[in-house]
Amino acid sequence: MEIPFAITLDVGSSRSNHTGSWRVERPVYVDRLPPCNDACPAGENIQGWLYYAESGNYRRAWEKLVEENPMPAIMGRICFHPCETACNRVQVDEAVGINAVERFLGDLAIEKRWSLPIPGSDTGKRVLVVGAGPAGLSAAYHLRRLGHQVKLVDSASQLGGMMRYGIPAYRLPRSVLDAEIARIVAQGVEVELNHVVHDVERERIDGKFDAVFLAVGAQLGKRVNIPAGDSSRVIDAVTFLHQVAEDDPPLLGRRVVVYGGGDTAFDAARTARRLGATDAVIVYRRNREHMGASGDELEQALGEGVTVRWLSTVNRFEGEKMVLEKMALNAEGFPEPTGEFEELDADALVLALGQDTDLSLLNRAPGINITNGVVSVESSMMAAPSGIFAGGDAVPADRTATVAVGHGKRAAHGIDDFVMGNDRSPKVRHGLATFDRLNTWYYADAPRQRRPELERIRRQSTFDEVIGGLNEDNALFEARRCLSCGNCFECDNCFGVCPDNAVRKLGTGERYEFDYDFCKGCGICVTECPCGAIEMVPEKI
Amino acid sequence: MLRQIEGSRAIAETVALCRPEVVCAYPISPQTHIIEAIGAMVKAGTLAPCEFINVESEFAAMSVAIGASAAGARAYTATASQGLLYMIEAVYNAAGLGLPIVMTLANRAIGAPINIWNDHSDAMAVRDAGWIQLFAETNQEAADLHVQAFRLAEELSVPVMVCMDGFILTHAVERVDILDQATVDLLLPPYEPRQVLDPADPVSIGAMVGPEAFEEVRYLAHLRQLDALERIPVIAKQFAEVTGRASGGLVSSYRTEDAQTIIVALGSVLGTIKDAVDMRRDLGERVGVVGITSFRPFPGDAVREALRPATQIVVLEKAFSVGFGGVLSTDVAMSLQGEQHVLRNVVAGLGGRAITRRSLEELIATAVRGELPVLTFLDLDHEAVDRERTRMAGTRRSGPSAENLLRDRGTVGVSTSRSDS
Amino acid sequence: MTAAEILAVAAFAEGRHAQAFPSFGSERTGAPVVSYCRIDDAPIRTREPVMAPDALIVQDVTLVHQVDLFAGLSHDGYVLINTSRRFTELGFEDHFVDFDQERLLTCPATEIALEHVGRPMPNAALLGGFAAFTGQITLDAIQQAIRDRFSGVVGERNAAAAKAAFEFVTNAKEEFLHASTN
Amino acid sequence: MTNQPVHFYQVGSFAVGNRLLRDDQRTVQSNTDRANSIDSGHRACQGCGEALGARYALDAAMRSCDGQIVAVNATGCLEVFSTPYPETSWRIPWLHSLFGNAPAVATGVAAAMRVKGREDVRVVAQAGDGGTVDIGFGCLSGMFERNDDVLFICYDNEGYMNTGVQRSAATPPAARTATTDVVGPEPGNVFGQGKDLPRLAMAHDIPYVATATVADLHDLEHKVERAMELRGARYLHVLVPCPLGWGSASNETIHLARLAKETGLFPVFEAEHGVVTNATQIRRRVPVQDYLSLQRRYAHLFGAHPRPDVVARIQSIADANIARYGLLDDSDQEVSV
Repeated sequence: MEIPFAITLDVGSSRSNHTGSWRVERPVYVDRLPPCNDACPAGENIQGWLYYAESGNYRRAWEKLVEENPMPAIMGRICFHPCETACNRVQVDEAVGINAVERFLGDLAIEKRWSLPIPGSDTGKRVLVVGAGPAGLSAAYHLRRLGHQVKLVDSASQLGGMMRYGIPAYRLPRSVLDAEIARIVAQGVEVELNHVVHDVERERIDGKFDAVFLAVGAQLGKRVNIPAGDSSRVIDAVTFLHQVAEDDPPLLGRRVVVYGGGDTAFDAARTARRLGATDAVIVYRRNREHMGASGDELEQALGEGVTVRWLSTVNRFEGEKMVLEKMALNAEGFPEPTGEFEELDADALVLALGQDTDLSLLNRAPGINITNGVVSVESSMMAAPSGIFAGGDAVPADRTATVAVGHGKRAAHGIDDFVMGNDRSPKVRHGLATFDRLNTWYYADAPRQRRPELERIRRQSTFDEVIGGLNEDNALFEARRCLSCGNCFECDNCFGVCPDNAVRKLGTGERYEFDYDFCKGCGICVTECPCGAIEMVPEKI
Repeated sequence: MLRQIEGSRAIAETVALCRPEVVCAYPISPQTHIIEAIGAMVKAGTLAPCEFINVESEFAAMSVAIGASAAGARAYTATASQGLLYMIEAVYNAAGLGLPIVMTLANRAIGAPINIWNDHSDAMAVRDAGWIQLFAETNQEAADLHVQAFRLAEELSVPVMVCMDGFILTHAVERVDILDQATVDLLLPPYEPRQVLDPADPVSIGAMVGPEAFEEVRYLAHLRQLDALERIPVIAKQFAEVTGRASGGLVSSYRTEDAQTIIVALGSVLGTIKDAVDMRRDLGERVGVVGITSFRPFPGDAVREALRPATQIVVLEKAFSVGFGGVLSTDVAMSLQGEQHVLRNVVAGLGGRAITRRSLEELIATAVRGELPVLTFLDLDHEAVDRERTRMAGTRRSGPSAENLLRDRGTVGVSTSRSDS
Repeated sequence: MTAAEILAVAAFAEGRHAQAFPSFGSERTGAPVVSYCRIDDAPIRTREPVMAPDALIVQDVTLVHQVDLFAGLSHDGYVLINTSRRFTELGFEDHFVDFDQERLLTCPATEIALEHVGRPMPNAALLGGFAAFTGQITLDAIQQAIRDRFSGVVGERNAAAAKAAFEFVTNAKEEFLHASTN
Repeated sequence: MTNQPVHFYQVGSFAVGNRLLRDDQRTVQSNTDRANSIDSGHRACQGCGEALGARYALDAAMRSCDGQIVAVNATGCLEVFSTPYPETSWRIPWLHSLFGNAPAVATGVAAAMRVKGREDVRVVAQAGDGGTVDIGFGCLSGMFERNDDVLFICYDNEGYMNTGVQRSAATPPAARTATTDVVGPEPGNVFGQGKDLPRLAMAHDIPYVATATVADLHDLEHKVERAMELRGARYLHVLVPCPLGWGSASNETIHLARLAKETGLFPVFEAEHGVVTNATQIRRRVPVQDYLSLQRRYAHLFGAHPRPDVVARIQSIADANIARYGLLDDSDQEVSV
């Protein structure tokens, strides 16, 4: 229609008025490091794989997961999940059940027989990995991905190290362990079992290895000098659990005392119960607040009839009589003797007071530095310039399987740089996605999904797995509880809340971009972004 | 068809023949009979399709008309006096937006003092609103002007106000030839809006226009009114050809050839003036009458032409600008620039004061004798005015003049109210 | 206003020009109302109120002393008053001394209306009487105008009232002539 | 969130959309094909709540009637910033007449559409609070009373912002404007004045009355869609924070609207034929000072000479709303102050 002058206007003509010039600050999209990723010793991109799990694309999620950690079904069971401790959702309701979803993905992968990514093309380099525990397996996997030939040796008759010989089956079923190890071996890892390495340097040279990764773990149970009669049965927890793992359990009798307060102590006590002990008593010199084991572990143990004597030490063990001394915590929280004693009937004493590493195989290796019984390493896990790397319990760090897996990965990359002569510039880490950057209003209230537990009677008698897994529904639910801290998950808020229509939506997976021709810089998008993935920066004027 | 019919009824039936699609109104004397009749026709279904909307105020009435017209419907309403003033903001807006609304104005005085009777103060109050204002001399002309008004409004996209004297015409039962539908359809094609609110072709109507363009917008409105000066005679001519009746146009002249004194006026008073002129002519006085049908746009050239024969012009009007004098006379004076006429101004018939033939004849006689002052208030009760002025000079609190004057007259104050019908 | 309007319509029906209009005001039921009717053979242009009526119809005799009813009435003008009393019984003979006495008449229009219409609406009867009284308009025209204004039974009854009043006034005129010739 | 049963936990029903949601679970605003009834380039202030509210409401209306809409606009900020010659931001047929007559103009448009047999074209009238509760109220009441087929939307920013922040009948107690005492013992608007227009609208027994804010898009769009399902006079009252007039940060606009609802100061509800049919529950209740203290118009209640007594009076207004509309389960009626 031919419209009258000035009083009537053609629609949309205001687009010629570029209000972007009003701006003094401009919004920009950013990516921040989620606290879960930050806390994961294995360096998993947890939020990354949850992102795919949220959409039910479990295959993609699993693939994302195993880029960093080839053993999700195992980690989903035995990891102490520091990711969940760090999770921002704790401040909304409860942490996201990352560990449970990881296990769900791991189990699903085993069930569906998903295979790991094809190894990289052969570099012609050979690497010796000593020790087939979590560190060694992790290293072997990553080395294969990098295209290096790997020989994995272990003194035991089966692969898995402490995962097999230290962790009871009711926490980590052997079928799961075997499946995930087999999958790694299937990557083309040369394996030699029952092989004890006495001299690393010799084997490196003889075997023409370009590098060696030591992941020998801490196999020696610590002993303390407790007066005990000859007839008294005293055994260290490592040995005890190892024998159980090899289906050759020692006879401990009906009344078993376990001395120690770490996870191993609880593993030993709970295993003793399963072996028929009517009384499984943990004696610990400090109190509940100071024990090394996790709260879950304690609850489960108590649930299975294990009892605990807090603030007690074993004074002596004679025949069937064990004498305990009561302790008291001083101002610093350290236990001190009280001189009060009590007797306890016992058939056996299991010592769970920590483990030491046997590093005799390094005696001839040049340039190795051993302090406090562990090998010093650089950030690349290199222990000696000749190409010896070390990780897991053999180096200074928390002695957990997850830390070991992380070591394996880092060492693999260190070895890769070493043998290929790369000079890798350290990766830039994004700033942390802290809770104060979130707008939690937008997250719906969603209670954490609980994993089922095996009923008590069966837990006291069998080695059936205690903790069940999530089913597909609640795994999806749990995955979707993720707040996606610091990284856009395409909730469309910025696209919707802009008063100036100055946000372009680029389609699923493509995120958004700002139209700075019209953005006036009001900052609403920043305030209303649930996950803190936008920030304002001053305009250069 | 020739009928003996009340003026309001004649307007209602003629408006109905113009097929209005939206009619809205708020009652005010003396307009009520018009909208009552249209409302009845819509209810009875004899006027269809048409939406008749009872609104809550004149302001709303004009606003509804604005919306309807902008949406492409032929819109009509009617009002008077205070009602026109109450809607004045919307009256200006309708013109500014160029919406071809037709409104009947049953001319009535404006209070205070409240007064329901006829004069032209209301029409003059919106003189500058941008509406075309046509004045009817008779009910026949009032009826005919409505048909021409719709045609004119829609051709130019300008609203048109048809002014007819309240009560004197609206309530008078007289002879009116009501056109038939076929004739009206011939004279008035369907409404083709110049701009319309249409989802298929969206526009923004009613933008805010700043100093950079406002004057141009106003000037364009002025040019459209000047176009109307061309179109009004053409439309009247077409009307005459089709109906065989002369109605509308810019100005009308009566016995002005050879006239030395010409009386200029608007509306129904022209009839009484013509009678008076005839009487004076019989006495040999050379007087004539010029009626102005189109007050806005003001036909300056046509007026000058019509008045050329005379030496003395007497502008008689039913309104005045307090503190100055005539309104119409000012316009006439402007259009007579360069001419040598003696110009006289007479204010008459305010608030329904009867304008009698006798008073007019005396007025003419005085004028012919050359004794008419520049400004005259016809039949003014000078004694009453003098008494009130003395009273005011005497006491500070002399009370309201209107009541005082009535008391002096001994007249019983008639109870009136704006909304009565 | 109704009476003036019907009279104008009747005149129009007889091919004459007519103009009826009220004394513009805020008419409330019962309030004193004056309305006018002009009848002419030529078009009527004037818009002034009727200052000097040729005929005056008074619907409510009680108003006689309130308003100056007879102002401008010429001495040969007709006066028709709605009352059952005789003109001479109304107490203003003095005012009409120099008037043409045969043009002064009363008619019980309200009673006739009650009888024929059933309601005290004297308009139709007064118009019927006016037709007989002045001869300015025919009874037929009046009755037709009445039927135009009031449809159906009401129209018929009012027409009958007009006829009755027409007859009443005709007789009254004859009586007057009779009396004056004797 | 009773309106949009989205079983989605990451952001649930509170975000504009989400890559994982079905289209019918997303808001209109999350779709790239939304109408953008009011387009970029308008001259509203940074963070203008009214610009946002207008696009939210009209886009939703556009979707629910396949774009067959005519909009009428009263004078005010929205009109001035959207259509300064030679540019308009509107993409829909739009008419501005006067400040006080939008409801009547809309009535006229609706009548025209009806007489032309174009009932498919729906009429929306919009105004700020001044054009609604004050100068436009006569026409609005008439439109309600006639039950004309018009959806009237009031964008309430609680004052005459277009003319420089003067008081309107929608300005809340103690809020400072240019025409309420800005200094002295009792600065700000007085208590006990003002109009509760949603309730006045309900008193007309019109088919639909609802309130909403720019903070809850799902709720607002649901109400527009509900209104569009019905015929006759419908009234939607949308709270739109004004950074200029409220003295708030431009990025706080939506946050403030949310707080207004979560404090109970702005009850969010629906009513049909004069009866409340649904009230949106408060999700995370906050004391009124959390809302007031973010706005300079209330600065006099907190600064050097704080007025806890006045804050308490405002809190009691929130409490009264909560009681009247049942905005909380009785369990947690207490504010955590």
